[in-house]
Amino acid sequence: METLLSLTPLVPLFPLLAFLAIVLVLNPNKRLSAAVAIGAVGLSWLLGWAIFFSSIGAGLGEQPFVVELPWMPTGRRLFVMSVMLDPLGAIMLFMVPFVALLIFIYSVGYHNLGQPNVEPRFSRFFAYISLFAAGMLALVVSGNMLLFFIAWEIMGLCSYLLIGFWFYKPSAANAAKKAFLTTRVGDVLLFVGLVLLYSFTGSLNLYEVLSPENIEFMKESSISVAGLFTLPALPTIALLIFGGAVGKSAQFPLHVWLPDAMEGPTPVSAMIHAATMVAAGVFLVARMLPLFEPIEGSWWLGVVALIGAFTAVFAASIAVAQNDIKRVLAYSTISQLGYMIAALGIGGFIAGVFHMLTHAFFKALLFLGSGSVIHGMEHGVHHVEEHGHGEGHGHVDPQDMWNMGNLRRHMPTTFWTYVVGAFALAGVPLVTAGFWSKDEILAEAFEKWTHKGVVSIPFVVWLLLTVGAALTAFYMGRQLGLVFGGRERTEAARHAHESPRSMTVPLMILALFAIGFGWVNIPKNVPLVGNGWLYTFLAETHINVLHEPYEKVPFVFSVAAFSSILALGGLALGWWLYRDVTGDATVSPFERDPVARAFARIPLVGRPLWLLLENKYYVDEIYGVLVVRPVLALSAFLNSFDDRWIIDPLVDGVGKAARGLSAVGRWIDTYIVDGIVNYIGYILDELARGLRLIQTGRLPNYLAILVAGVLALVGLMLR
Amino acid sequence: MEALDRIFIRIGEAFSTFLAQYLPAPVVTVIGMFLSAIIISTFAALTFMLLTWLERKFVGRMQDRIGPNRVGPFGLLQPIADAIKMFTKELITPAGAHKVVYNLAPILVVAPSLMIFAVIPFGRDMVAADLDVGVLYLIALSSATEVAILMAGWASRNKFSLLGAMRAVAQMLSYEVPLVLILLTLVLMAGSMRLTDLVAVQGVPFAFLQPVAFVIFIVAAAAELNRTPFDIPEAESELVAGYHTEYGGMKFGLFMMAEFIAAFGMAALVTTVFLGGWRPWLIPLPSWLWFLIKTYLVLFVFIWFRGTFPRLRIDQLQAFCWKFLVPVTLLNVIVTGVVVTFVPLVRNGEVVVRGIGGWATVTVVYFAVNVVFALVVAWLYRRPTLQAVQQIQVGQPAGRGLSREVQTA
Amino acid sequence: MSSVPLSWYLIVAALLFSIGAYGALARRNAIGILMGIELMLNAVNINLVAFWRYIEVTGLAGQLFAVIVITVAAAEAAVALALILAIYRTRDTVNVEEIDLLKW
Amino acid sequence: MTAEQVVFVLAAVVTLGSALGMVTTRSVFVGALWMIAVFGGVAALFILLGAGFLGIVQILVYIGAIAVLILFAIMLTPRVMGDPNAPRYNRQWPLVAVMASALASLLVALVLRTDWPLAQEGAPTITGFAVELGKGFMTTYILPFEVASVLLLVALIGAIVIAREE
Repeated sequence: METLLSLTPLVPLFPLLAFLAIVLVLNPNKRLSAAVAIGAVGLSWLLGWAIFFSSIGAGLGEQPFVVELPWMPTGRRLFVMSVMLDPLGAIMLFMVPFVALLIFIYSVGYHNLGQPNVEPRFSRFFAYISLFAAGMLALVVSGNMLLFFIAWEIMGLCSYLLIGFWFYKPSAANAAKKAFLTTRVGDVLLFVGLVLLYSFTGSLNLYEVLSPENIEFMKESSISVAGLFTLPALPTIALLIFGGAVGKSAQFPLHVWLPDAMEGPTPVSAMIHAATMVAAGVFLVARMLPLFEPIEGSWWLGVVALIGAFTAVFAASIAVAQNDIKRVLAYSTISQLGYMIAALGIGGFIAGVFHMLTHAFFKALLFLGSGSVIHGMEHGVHHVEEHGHGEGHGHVDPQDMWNMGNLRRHMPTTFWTYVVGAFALAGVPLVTAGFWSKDEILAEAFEKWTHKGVVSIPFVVWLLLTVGAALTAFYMGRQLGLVFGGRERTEAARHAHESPRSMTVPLMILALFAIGFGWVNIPKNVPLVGNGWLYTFLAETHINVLHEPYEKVPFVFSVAAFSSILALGGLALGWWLYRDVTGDATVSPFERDPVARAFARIPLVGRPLWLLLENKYYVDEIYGVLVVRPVLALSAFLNSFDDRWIIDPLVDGVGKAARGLSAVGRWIDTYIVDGIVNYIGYILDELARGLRLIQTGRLPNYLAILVAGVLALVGLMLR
Repeated sequence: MEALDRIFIRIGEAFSTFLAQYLPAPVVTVIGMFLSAIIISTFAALTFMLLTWLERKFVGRMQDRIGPNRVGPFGLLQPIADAIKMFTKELITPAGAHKVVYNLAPILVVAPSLMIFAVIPFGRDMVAADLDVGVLYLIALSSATEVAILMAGWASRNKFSLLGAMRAVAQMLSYEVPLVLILLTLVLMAGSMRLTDLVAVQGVPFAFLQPVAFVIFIVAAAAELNRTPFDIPEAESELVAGYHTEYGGMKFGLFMMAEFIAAFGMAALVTTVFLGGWRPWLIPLPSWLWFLIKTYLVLFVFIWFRGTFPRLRIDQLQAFCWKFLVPVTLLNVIVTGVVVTFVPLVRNGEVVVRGIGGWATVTVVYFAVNVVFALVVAWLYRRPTLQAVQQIQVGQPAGRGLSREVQTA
Repeated sequence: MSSVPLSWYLIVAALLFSIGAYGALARRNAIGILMGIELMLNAVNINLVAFWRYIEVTGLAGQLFAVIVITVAAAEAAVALALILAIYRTRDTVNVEEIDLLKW
Repeated sequence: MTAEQVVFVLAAVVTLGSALGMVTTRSVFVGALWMIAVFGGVAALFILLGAGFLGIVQILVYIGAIAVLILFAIMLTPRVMGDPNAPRYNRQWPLVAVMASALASLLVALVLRTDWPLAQEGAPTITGFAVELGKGFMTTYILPFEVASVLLLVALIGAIVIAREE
């Protein structure tokens, strides 16, 4: 068993090798690169599950399995890199590779390998997603925050590459840049947090950093910011790290990039922007549990919870007014992430993690479903353009829900799997996984709220989350109605047809998990099926890290009932309102959309209110005004300032000085150096001419000189 | 016999003791020196006169004629007649000649010849100046005569005399080398350059120990003296009378005297070095008598040469010396050096060889080595000598044949 | 000790040396110069032997050095004369002033 | 004035006189003869100094070999010598004369001024020195002896090669 665990560092390695293989060697051969990518992820999936199942009994909670690697000498201490596996990591190892594998298989069909219009950059796509898989898995198994941060960055890079996969589309390119920059803001905050953490604790290994002594030490100590003012250490570090999570999991201030990230191919959105990457933020907060420990003084937990709750409601409200099928799902993801963050904020650590896992499954299902819908719609659009018997008024957007309708007849499997996903998301009671996980969070909030009283944060969180739940159910119902209900509103919809088996099979498997996975953690006090296995499994990390048992929240029948009523009501309302609505994409929303009509009826403020929702509260525009324009102006100014006042004059000046110096050098060289050399030559020449006279050729002269020499010598001796 | 042997010594001593009564010691020694010098020079003059006679008598007899017999019994007074003729002749100096050098030359030629006798041990304890470098002194004197000859040749301002002088000096210079080398071998064996030591060492005359060296020495001595086989300078047919053509009267006489005294000196050297000097051979005659007998024997050989050998050409002469004598004598030095180290005659001053047996073995060893050496040399030079002989018959200069052959050999 | 003091010998040698030097320098005939040089070498020999005789009789160095000087003089004379003859043969003159090709 | 001093003065006069004679004679041949006289005088000085062996070597080598060689050389180069009235000195002889005499006076002054470390032992033994010299050559001074022999060989070969008529 020990040896199996020791293989954890290998898990991220296979996709990485696949990435390298594809990039370096297999690029031209599309089929082979796909096979290699899928094989690699399959391997890590098998290894992941093997590790997960073997870790169940291993009691990793108290003593997480650690593989250390002395990596880099830093000053006196040696920086140790490590790989850690604890129950949280193990459960993630169960979910992440499995979802990745399904999405890999799905994307083979999505990019229609083997059909006429196969994606030209097919193998590159697989290389990117393999790299992403490697990054995510590395993040999961990393024990050292630096390795965590490296994996974090790799995922950021992959999201940029994959969003901008169709880089020839300007919108895709801009979306990729936007995604990268906004997440980058979050990353900077995270990085500062880590640096501070390192400075305080001297190491970045989780099992060392988060020890109680360090927490106590951080609690007392404070950070002086450039000598101006001091900040309490623990809160600043926690909030900075939470900032990274906000950036990556697209919470309220930094959520703008996720909807635009929909420009990328659907499998990408499914994997990155639904299941794995966005979950990383939540995973980070879960990992740094001691920082977010719900002890009495921790006010910053409230901040976390509020942000999470507010994002949930905020995103849900926008999702209601969206027309693009993928954007609805994007905003729903943001709101669900808000749920998780809120759960963690109010101390519901296991509830948050549970919701993250279940959400990964059904959100991946929904995205893949929407992908197959869009795929079908594209066939329909091509069909219409080639045979030319449609109305022919402009290009029909395959992603706009208003162009669809009655697709349940054309795509039955997609329809049914999509329904399962929608029900799980909405939280249809008892059956779906979504119900159990969302209910947990609501129960947590409710239970905390009942303790602390109405005016407390949990109450606000609970209230927002329940409103959010209602809105979620409504927009899912709306989506079902628009896409699958009623009659085909456009010719293209009439010609849409089912996706190939390679796409539908993963949908079915995910559907199974969307339902089945919930049962894993039915609370104990539910009769006959209650087991709470996940509680026991994850509670060990809680004990090990916080060193006090995690009080299990019992199943509250009233809360569950109330939330299920809301879910079913919302779904029914949405389906009923949008089932037989008419008017395709070209009609203005106020004619075609019943809710829009309802808003319009509200005097004066109604119409702008709907437009506000539809345009995402104009957040992008606000940022554009507040952030982008000033920065551009500043750079323009600096550029001109540099050119005219500092750089050019400086450079020119140096140039002139150099030329002047060289002129002086030349003068010295010609007159002094050459002069001296020539003069010496001249002297030697004259000397030689003089000396030549001695060589008369006559022997007597030489002898005379000889004797003269002797004479001189003798004279010398005499003196 | 002893009395007779030491007769001259006793006379000398008596005379000096007589003088000692009247004059202080140093003066006596000086006078003693002068006296011995005078005695030796008169003895030399006498031998000169005897030799001229002997030579003309013997050569005559060899050429089947009687030789001088008119003046006195058997022509014995002939030398005196010549002497008178010499003195009465007018002393003339050629116009072009360099007066000083011309007149100085004859004196300088005679002086060295006379000085030779200072070193030669005539008999037991009868030696004028027993120099430890006796042999070297002799060689030095022989080289001194060359200068005088050059002076004579040059001063007489006569092409023939100049050429004659140069040839004579060239010849003497060349043959001096083998002479010195042979004397070196003998000094090697005797371990000292003092002539008395050489005589003392010769239990067996070196002639028997070094036969090859003895023969070569005699030939080289003949060349050194410009006598017969090598008497090109006075070659009447070519150079009239060589370097002393311009000289007449007593100057010419001096030249003749120098020549004969040098001959006698060389003979004396041969006897002291090769024939055991004054050491008696079996018959116990007085030491100085044995010395004279041996010297005159050697002189007879020289005269014999004059009587029988034809004259050599200058290039044959030089070739013979440089290509045959010098290499052979050099090898002889080396061979003797080796033999002396193994069979030493003298170890730091004392004669090592004891009794008849000792000397017998020594003689046998040296003689054997020498003979083998001679055979080897003969074998080495067989082809060049054959060629040289043919050339001589054909009339080409011997030198060229020999040189090419030696190079290729 | 011999009655003749050392300095006399040295004086004679010095004079001989100077005369030799003059002979070497003044003569026009190459052989004349050579003879001058021989004279100077002889003067050196006198000094050497004088030093041997008056300063270090027991040692050998003085006389031995003189012998070496003599041999060197002989070798030098031989080579010099060979050169002079060769020059004479090619340029028909022994007059030093005419043998002056080695000049600027 | 002891006998020895008399002889010394005699020899010195002979040497210096003939040296002057050598320098002043018009014809080189006579100069050569004067040189021989100088060699004789020097030999006498050697013998006076007790170096008998060296004196004889001096005679043998200088007079016997070098002087003869010089005489030969002079005779082999007759043409220049021919005209006795050719000026025997080059142009610079007055300057050189001054220099030579200056040299002489300086050397003599030097000789008189330095006090030579005279040895105190008795007169050297004239006889037997050749043996020590020979031993010396063969033992302690073997190197100079070998070098001198090599020098002679080289000089011999060199002279022959240079002077050989093709």
